Amino acid sequence: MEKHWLVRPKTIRLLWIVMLGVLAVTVLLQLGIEIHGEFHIDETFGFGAWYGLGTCAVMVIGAKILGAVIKRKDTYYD
Amino acid sequence: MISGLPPGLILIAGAVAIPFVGPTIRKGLVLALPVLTLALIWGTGIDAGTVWSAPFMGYAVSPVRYAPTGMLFATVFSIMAFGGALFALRSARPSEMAAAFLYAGSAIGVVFAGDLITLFVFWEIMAIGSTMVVWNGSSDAARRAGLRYALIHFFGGIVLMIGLIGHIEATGSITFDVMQADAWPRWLILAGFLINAGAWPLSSWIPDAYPEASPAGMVFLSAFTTKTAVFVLLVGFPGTQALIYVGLFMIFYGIIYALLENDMRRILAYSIVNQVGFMVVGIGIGTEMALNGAAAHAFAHIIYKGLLLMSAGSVLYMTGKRKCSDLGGLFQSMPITATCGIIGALAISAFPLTSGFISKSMINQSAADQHMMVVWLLLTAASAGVFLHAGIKFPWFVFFQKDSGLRPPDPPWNMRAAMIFFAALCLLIGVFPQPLYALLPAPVAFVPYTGAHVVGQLQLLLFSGLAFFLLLPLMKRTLTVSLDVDWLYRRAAPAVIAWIARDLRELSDGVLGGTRAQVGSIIDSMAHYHGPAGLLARTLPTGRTVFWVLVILAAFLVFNFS
Amino acid sequence: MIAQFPALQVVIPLLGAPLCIILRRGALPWLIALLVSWAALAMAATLLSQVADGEIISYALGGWLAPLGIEYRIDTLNAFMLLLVAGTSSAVLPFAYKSVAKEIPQDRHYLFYSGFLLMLTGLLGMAITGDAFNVFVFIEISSLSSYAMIAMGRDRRALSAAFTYLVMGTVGATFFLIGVGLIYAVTGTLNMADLAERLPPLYQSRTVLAAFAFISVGILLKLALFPLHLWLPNAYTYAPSVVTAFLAATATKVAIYLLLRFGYTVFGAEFVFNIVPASEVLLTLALAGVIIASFVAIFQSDVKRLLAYSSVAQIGYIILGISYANVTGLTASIVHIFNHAVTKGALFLVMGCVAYAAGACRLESFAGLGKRMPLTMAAFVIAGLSLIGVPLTAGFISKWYLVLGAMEKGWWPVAAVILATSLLAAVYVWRVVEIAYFRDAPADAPPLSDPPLALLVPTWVLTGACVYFGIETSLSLGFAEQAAIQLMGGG
Amino acid sequence: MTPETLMVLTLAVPLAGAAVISLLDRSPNVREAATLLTAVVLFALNIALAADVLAGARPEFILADFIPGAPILLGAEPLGVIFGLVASGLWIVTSVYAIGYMRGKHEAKQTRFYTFFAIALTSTMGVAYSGNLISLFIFYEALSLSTYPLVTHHNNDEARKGGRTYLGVLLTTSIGFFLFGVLWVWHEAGTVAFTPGGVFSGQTDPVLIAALLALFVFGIGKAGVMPFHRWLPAAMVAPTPVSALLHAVAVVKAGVFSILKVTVYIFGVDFLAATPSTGFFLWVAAATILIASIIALRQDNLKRRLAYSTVGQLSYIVLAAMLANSAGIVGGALHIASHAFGKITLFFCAGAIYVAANKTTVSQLRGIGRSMPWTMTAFTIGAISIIGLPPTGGFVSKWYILLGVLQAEQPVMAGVLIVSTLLSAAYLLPVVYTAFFQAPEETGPPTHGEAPRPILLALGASVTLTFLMFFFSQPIVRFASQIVGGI
Repeated sequence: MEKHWLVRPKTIRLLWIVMLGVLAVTVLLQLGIEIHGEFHIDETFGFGAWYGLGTCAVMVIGAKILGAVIKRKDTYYD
Repeated sequence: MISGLPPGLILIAGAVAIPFVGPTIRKGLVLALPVLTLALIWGTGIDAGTVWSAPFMGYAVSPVRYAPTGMLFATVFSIMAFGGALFALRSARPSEMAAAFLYAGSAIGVVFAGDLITLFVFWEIMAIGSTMVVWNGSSDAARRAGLRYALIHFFGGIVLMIGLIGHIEATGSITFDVMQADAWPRWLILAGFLINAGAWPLSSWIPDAYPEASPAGMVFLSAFTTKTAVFVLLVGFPGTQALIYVGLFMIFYGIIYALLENDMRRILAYSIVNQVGFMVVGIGIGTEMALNGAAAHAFAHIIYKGLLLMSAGSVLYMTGKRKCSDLGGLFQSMPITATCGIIGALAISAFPLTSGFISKSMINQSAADQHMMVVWLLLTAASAGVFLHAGIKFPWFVFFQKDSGLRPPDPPWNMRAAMIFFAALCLLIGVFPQPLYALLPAPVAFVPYTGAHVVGQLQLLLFSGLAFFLLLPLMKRTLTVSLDVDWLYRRAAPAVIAWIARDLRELSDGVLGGTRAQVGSIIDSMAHYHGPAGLLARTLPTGRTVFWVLVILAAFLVFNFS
Repeated sequence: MIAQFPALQVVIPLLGAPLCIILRRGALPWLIALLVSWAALAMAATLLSQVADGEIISYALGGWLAPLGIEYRIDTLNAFMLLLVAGTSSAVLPFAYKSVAKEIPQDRHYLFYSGFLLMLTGLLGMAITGDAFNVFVFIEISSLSSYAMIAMGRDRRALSAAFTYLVMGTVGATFFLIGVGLIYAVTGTLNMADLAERLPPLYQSRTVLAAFAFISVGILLKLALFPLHLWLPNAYTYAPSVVTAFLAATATKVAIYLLLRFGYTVFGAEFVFNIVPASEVLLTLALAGVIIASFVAIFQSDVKRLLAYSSVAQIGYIILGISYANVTGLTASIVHIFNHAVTKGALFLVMGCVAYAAGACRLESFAGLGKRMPLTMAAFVIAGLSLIGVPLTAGFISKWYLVLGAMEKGWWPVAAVILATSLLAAVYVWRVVEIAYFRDAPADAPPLSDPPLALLVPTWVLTGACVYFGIETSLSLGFAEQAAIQLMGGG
Repeated sequence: MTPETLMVLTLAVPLAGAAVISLLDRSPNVREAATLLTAVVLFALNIALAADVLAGARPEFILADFIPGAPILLGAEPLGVIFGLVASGLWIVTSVYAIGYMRGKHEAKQTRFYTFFAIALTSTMGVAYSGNLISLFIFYEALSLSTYPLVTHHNNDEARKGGRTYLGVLLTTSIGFFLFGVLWVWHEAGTVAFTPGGVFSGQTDPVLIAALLALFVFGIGKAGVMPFHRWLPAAMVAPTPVSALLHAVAVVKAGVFSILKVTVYIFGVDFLAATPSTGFFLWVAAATILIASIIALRQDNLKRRLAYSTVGQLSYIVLAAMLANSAGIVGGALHIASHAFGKITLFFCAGAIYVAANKTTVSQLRGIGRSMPWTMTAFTIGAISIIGLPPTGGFVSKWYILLGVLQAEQPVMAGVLIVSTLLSAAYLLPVVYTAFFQAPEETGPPTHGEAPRPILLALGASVTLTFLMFFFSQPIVRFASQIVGGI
């Protein structure tokens, strides 16, 4: 049986490409639209992009570290 | 006459009636009553103010007060009751439906309460109703989680009660109005409110109990308790700075724990904490815009979280599975569920054109307006984190990820209808925010759709998405739970009580004069001397008796002559 | 006529005794005894009403005036005791008819009633006379007759019990006589009122001190204060039911009266409590008696014996009140003399009923009696509650004043002991109640039912009195208080 | 009728009722009708008396002048009226219930049962309308004794043991301590009259007052203050109507009522407030609350669980009394009523389950809510009241007790009430859950149905009272406030 078109590797490759394109566009749009921030940091170029990427990485890694301490088997309380 | 009725009573009366009517009437009833409630909220022509008051327990209570914030919350609660009832129409047992209506009705009772006592009364009934909803999960886990849930809420309730008594005693007034957290009664009130809001450290009841409810049950649960807490904080403690920190903690707590979680509905439960955190921060900031934002976010949140849980509930209902590690690839056979779930996910992530975008932005913007840079940066990071833990994680692991081999169809019509209804609401509010803005307590001057805002938000969210997929290997699902404060009452407290109870038995035996053996030996020794053959009861020979008489006489004489 | 009542009070029973022997046929002796007793009761009541306002009747026996002749002197206490003795015998005698018929061979009935009347004579005489030597005479009359009465018990051990009592009683009476002789030697009078006047100057005299010692020990032996009680349990246990009831209610009580009379009137409170450490001695012995006898009672397996030990304990209470040497304590003692007589009388009549129906009073023979003899056991429960001192019963009134007196004295531990030993009473009473109501009779037990009305009615009269005197106290408490005040010299 | 007549009739009517009932062994229907009639008349008398007392009447009547200066005296005031109303009102309900229960269980000796029930109610009325301390003591003892035949109704070995503990503890405490206290008060103050403001004005020896307090708090063993609580679980051998009316209402409430009465009319609230030793008794009450609740948590036998719950709840009232302020007294008085309504419902349910399904332990109750929905719904409402949640009477009384705690500035006691609330939820809610949300063990058609009608009727009445006490809290609170001269 043939796989759903969405899960075919070919589609996924395509999706990655489209996604990277969209990412590029959103950053580049800032060239045309000026962002007036309240603080200086939020007016830096591509602030949303790098800040989002960075903080997400920190959160995921932080969670991973915390998880090493607080994770228990899911039958722990039974 | 009817206009003085507390609107919550309609649903509560429904709750009482539901067990006694046949299935057809019941279905009609549960769909009609929320609509009737809406009519009572908006159709009486009362704009603002207390409608009537009555003597109660030595005070004059006023159970019905029309005020913009309350009407906003009551409105969304009614919508939620309708959507939830529609979703639950075929699956819920009468007892569950009754509990849910009791729950929803008392939540509306809280937001219409004109005084602290009425508020508290409905507050506690809400706890009872919601506990019953959890218990209708009907598993052993639901029983225990429900009991823990009840205990936490009764704890919060009595803390609140003590605070209220202290407050009423100090001020002599039972009016529910803005308070300053400046003395212990108000601190206790605040603590009581925050416990229901799911603030840390007593937050784990949300992920503990909610996911044990039935698929439909959790849809109800997600809406009322935490949001009534938001309502009372909004009215009672706007601008209380501590709430900013409490809120921020909730936000990141929700994100981190959701990231570690495997159970799809527990992920969404943690995300409730996270979302309520945003509202609490807004209340803490306390400007008109922030408060508007908090109220609007509560409104939007109820809809999209309901939607997400309907989606997750549909999956659970159709597959019986709730762990991400067991799910995946369901988009193929459950397209409507998946689509609606994704819309909900986008809304919670505050994607442009969804309801979350227009509400959460207000909170963020008000932080910026107040030049709270750290708060703003954290909120922004949190927005990214929301997309990470709920916006992508939930749909990805449930509907895509890997092929679990499950091919369940979409759920029955009423569930689909409920999801579509809520998905439409998410989008409608996102595209036409004006009606919602009109409901807000203060006039709104905020324009969400500016180019800069849209572009900034898109950057943030899309790159979060990138981070998600890049870091996917780090987020492999494991069959685990995460320890939380609830360890204290799930593991430590029972052990302590068992220990005390064991020692108590010994203690109480001891109090009664020792163990049975000790009592027995005392009685034996008594019997030795006093028993029929004992020294003190024996029949002595006459001579010996006379001897004793003489001893006494001699003693008497010696006494007398000395 | 009424003026001669003091003499008739004693003379009529005394004459009744030989009459019983003469008219020994059938029920006649019983009828004589009953009529005599009722007449004595009527006279006692009349006398009591005469002294009710605090007046004192002096009656010279045979016309010889005191101090030469024998004087009968009647104040509130005397009259109260007369009423108690005559009242008890009047309540007990109706019971005797059937009970004696069952317990004593027909051919000895006339002896029984004759002895009974002698006993009555002795006790009434002890209570009424104002002459110290005359007291001795009456002691002997009552003692000798009671030895004989006890010996009539069905059990062979009744003989040895009577013998022990005889020996002890004789020792006591002898001691008493020695004491009386000693004070006669120093004062030259036997009239109590005169003694009371002549003794105070002689308080430091060794003779008086010795006399006091002999008299007290003699009386204490008669009233069975611990540890001089050793004759009592067997005597009470093996005597015929009627005798036990009568003796328990009156004999020791009259002895206590003597203690009061000699202590307060003859020697004087000043001597007894200030010169001689009587208070301390009595307190110690009374407390020991109350505690030990109560415990002993708990472990008894014969209910009659159990009640006998309970009597020892109750005598301890009475002596305890005397040892306080204050009006409250004295009131408590006197009212307890009365209340305990009523209570114990009722209980021993219940024993009589049980003995009549079941033949024995052992604990195990009570099994199932709650169902089989409901009226009898109900009487036991009520009288038992009075023994414990539960409110609305006579026992409560005594306990109330007893504790109050201890508190006035500042003797808190004593107050605590009184209340605590009430609980011991609860234990021994309830042991019987539990067996009667919760243990089923053995399957082979013969069928039993409540005894005939002739037994039940007297039992219930006394039982009713337990309750009546717990609620309506003007008689018991009123006279007791008045007597106490008189004794303390306040009126 | 004058208030005095009414007051005397409250004792005379049940006593006469007892006499009549005892003669009706042959015709059970007439006998039960007599019980019901007596109960209804008694309640009506209490209501009439309550109206007079509310209007300010304070009738007194001397029954017997048995100890000069300390007569057996009847007297009515608001606290007594509340107790009288609660006990007599619930007697009607319990009588209805008892008809269903005793017949459903085919109990033996029903005539004796109803007779002693009426006598117990006479004693209860005597406690409620005692005009002085000695009368209170007398009727208190009468209540102990008249309930003994009810506790030991089954006449077997178990009943004997239970009865022994019952009477043993109650007599020991009452004669050993309570009577001692009464005598001491008489000795010290020269009066045993109930006096607003207390009888100790001018008495300043704190040791004396502490000792007296100890004698009353521990001596009134019916209040179940630890370590003198064992009689209450022991009394559970009795038939359930007895447990319900006597050991949730009349007997135990006679205990806490006495403590309240002594607090208000012997010590005096203000006087006690200045007495440091009340702190100690707060701790004793607190310890009782917590320990009893923890023990209740671990009882599988439903009636025992309820009994220990009662022990804990009684100490709420003891605690409230020891707060020595008006809100505490009002709270305590209200709790007498609210706990009575709640707990009697729970006991009724336990009995209903026993009659209909012959089940006694919590673990046997799986899924019983399906066959006995009415009973278990009533249980749920009763439980809510005991926990102290709206909309039930338990909330109203807890509110005032907490108010008293706050006025007395006793934060630790507030903490105790918090923990106790949680514990009471923890031992009651599992019953609700087990009944409604666990599947029955046995499959197949249900072997039993609902409880008999009279039982359901009684349940409906007691549940209604629980709600009424909430919704009509205003007049009740006002009446209770009269005890302390209004608040």
